[in-house]
Amino acid sequence: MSYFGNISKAFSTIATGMKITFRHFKNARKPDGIFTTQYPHKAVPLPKFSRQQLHNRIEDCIGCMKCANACPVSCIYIETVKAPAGTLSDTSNGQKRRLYLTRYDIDMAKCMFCALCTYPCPTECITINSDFNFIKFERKDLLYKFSDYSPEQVEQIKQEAKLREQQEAAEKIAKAKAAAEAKLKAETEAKAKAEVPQVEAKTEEVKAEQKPETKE
Amino acid sequence: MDNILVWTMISILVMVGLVSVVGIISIYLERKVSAFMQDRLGPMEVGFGSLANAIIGKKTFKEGRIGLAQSLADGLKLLQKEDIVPKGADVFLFKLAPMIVFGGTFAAFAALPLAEYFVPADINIGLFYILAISSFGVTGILMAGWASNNKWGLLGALRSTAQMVSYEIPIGVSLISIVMICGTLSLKEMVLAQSGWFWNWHLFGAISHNGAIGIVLLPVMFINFLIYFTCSLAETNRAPFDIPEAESELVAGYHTEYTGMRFAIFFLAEYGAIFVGNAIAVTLFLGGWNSGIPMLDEANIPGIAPLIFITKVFVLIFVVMWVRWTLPRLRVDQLMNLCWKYLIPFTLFTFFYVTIYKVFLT
Amino acid sequence: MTPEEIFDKLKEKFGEGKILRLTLPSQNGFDVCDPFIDVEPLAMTELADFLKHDKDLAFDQCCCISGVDLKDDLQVVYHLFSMSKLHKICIKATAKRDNPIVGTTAHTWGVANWLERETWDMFGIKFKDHPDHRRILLEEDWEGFPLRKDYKFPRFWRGMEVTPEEEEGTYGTQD
Amino acid sequence: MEHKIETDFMIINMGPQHPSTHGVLRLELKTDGEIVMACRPFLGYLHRCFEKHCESLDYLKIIPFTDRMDYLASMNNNWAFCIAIEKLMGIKVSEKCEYLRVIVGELNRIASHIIAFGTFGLDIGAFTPFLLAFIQREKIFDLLEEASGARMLYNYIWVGGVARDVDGDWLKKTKKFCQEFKPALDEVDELLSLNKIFVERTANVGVVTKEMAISYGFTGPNLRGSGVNWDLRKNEPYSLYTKFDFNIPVGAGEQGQVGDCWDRYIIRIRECRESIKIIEQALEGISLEGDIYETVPKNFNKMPKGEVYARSETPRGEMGIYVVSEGGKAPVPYRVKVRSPAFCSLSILEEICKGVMISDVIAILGSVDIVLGEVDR
Repeated sequence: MSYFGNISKAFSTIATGMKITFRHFKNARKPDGIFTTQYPHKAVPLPKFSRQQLHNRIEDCIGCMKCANACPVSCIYIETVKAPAGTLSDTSNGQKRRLYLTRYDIDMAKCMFCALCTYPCPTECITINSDFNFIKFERKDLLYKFSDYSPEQVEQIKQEAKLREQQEAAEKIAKAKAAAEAKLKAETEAKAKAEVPQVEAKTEEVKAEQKPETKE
Repeated sequence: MDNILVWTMISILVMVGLVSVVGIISIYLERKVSAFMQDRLGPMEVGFGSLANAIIGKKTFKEGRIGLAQSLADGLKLLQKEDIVPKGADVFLFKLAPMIVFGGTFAAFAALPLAEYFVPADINIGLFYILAISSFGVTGILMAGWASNNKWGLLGALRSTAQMVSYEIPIGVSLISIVMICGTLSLKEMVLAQSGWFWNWHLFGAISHNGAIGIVLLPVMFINFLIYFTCSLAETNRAPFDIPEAESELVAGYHTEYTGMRFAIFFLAEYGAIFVGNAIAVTLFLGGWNSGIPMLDEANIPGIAPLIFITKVFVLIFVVMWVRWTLPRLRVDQLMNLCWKYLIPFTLFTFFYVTIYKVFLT
Repeated sequence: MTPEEIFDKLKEKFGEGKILRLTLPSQNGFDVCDPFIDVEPLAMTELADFLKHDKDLAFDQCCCISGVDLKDDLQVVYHLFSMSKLHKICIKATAKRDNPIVGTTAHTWGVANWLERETWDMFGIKFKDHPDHRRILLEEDWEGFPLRKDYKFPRFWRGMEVTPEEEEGTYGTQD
Repeated sequence: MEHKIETDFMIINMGPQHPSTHGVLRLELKTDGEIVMACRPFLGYLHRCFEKHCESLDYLKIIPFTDRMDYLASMNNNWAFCIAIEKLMGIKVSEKCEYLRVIVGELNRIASHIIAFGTFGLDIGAFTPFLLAFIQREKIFDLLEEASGARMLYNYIWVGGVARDVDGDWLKKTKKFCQEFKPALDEVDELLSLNKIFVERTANVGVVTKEMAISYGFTGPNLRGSGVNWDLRKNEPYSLYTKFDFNIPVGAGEQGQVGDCWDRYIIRIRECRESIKIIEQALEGISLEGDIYETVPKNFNKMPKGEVYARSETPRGEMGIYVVSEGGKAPVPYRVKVRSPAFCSLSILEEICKGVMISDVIAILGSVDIVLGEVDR
């Protein structure tokens, strides 16, 4: 009798299902009967290590470019200018800072929240925190600028650095003039070096890499 | 005479409001019921206060609201939406279709007996009128699907037509049994026949007509009621028979291309149709405005009769929603299968049973 | 069956002209690799048929078909597995870069149909007698084959900018 | 001249924007009324050329990109890729890391199966089981977020280790979840699996025979649904799967023929139970001592020359990663090819969607459980 069997099966399974949904309907009045929360009023706390937003403590950053190199989507932009020794304070874990960070931008619109940049940081200054409320109405606002220099200051720093370089070069030239002719070759090299500040940044980076790693 | 005229006028006005109010309340209920069944909260933020504030441009968000004005706010939002007519659409039919669907539902409301003196159009063929006018809506649905020049819409409309035409048959046959017992097509008289204790309701047989022997009709009346209820689900395109607008198959079926207020009208009409379908079930099987306890009815508390009627209807509407949020959807051929192989034979069986009862036992 | 046995069996059936050589790990300059057999590309159709239907071989599952750009040649790599005999082999068919044609295996394994279409889409390797030789992931009118090493990304396609220009002066442009 | 009166077929584009194509897939249906005469899938709407990306990224940087292939089972994707690279480099991962990988991998498998059977129910029209199951998925995501920091795209399993250590508290929470999950799954099972309407809709629909399944590259739950007892965790064990005691559910045609939609559906529900078993055993076995970064390579400058095809069992089936390394000083792979299980499973659609109804196409598509992120890559 599959005809009546079908009917009875339909009735019994429908009844089972309706019993379950009614149980949920009834339990909705109970305190743990409802799973969702009314969000702006009640929020579920995020775990401590939730990856939401990148942050850089600029006062600890040494501008080593490791984070920028680790980023799969290249969303960290760094520009540095060499600083004279002693002008910048040390980082909180005792590393020397030798570079003015004229630019440290993170494009959160590009960021893929993988947190790969936070692992190689030698001073643990770039972190990913659980602040998820960074909604912006315009895309350009998602470019977070961490550098604490204003554009005028950046300009000033760059000019000062240029002056300093010229000065150093001039000093060197003066020294070189006083020195023997054999040093003439080295002198031209220094000049070439002084003309391209980026190259110096690279050498600085190499130095930073040679230091013993504090993490991992 | 004057008294009746005044009551009729009032009841017509009430009915006009009732259609939209019923729609709005049902939509809110649907959202809350579905939310609770799925362990969710449902609409919470928009209370009447915050809606009023939003209209005058103030933002207020407070905890502890239960979102009573949500469907009203949705309606206001839909009113402001752009009215889009697709490029290849038959503009006249496209615009006419929601009106016809809504008109069909609204016209059916006219004959609903909310109370003894609360029948907007007390016609002696009330049941026949409602059955006829509520199937008028299918024309509108077919129009909507065809005119919107959308293949999903057309498929939905054709499915809808096939479904409605088929399910008219078991509905008609199952209701004929009641008509045979009562000997009338007037809804008001049918309700009056069920007054008194709740066992007088037709769901429990024909006790009010033939005394205790009417109890032999109890099983067939139960079957009739179940069949009618199932068919009314199908007539109003509700799950598990919502194949004309099955959103996982046909996107949205016949109202795929409708936006803004036209869509809202389809929506209201759908909930209006559910109300009508269940109101007939209440009228015919569950005693209409009778509370089932004679003392309560005789107390003559003003306004209690319509309240009882509407409460009963909303209990049935809750069941409709309960079914929807529990069951999956049938396939087209299975839907037809169910109608022609299961429902129609059973209604025919009950019809013959009632005939034999009518001939030999009364 | 071990790769050597498979190789011998194939060689016996098809001859040296079609079955070229067997490479095992730490051979031919490979430090790590699955044992693979180089074959003549156009022999692939009959070879696949034999590999699947031979009782001892019974390679019923075609795991993966990948294209590889070897700079001078284009290569199609078939990873085959036998669910009944529990052995596997890798077959490589190397075709000339200027006119890469490989015999299809779509009639043997159902899945090869799409995998070969993907290889055509990405590498421009033609499959002889393929039943449905169209692009699969890219549009029909896409120019070039993206996974070839010499592929240049187009700036525009159908008037849309598909490779947006990088912001000027940013770090990202250095790569 | 004789004229034959012919009714015309209707060509319907199902997708790319359609509620039931699980992403942006377009099916060109040639229909005769409700009957589908032919079905042609069009892919590529989500194509991001993952394989091309890989050719310019370090091995470690590729892992976040693997997350985005099968975004419902990112852990298993990470894992699959790491297995390939570890095989290439000859790294043996510490036992603690393997345990962690098994736990998060199986948790993610459950989360993915919940989507699979939940949305399958949704396609058939049952909304409530989907959301009731989703509650459990949220709980899994809370656990995985605590372990890895992200809810869906974890970047957790690294080459040679895992990204972050867990504490005893997390293990306790996971254990508690395992206990709570079982009755919740039973409830969904009871609500949906045997429902008459659901059975009518799915049994005897989209039947894939054993031979067809193997030929069309079905793997994972789809293959097992067709009655083939094959699971890479059991038949070609990787990681620690030899240590655990678990069963492999195989479709038996309980409601209809072997290999129909219902079989493929029920396999996933049963697999969730087996996964819970594995997690519970792993929680017993894990010890919290040991360094998770021990075997993580510092750099990829000395890769061996070679190629490797490694396969592992993701929730959708066998994910094969074919990596060719040039060797020497190149820190980027020469070629990475992903054998995506959903891509291969989808190729059968053309074959089995002949002469079924439109509603059945939805059911078949839902039961095959595709993720377009993985199909298109």
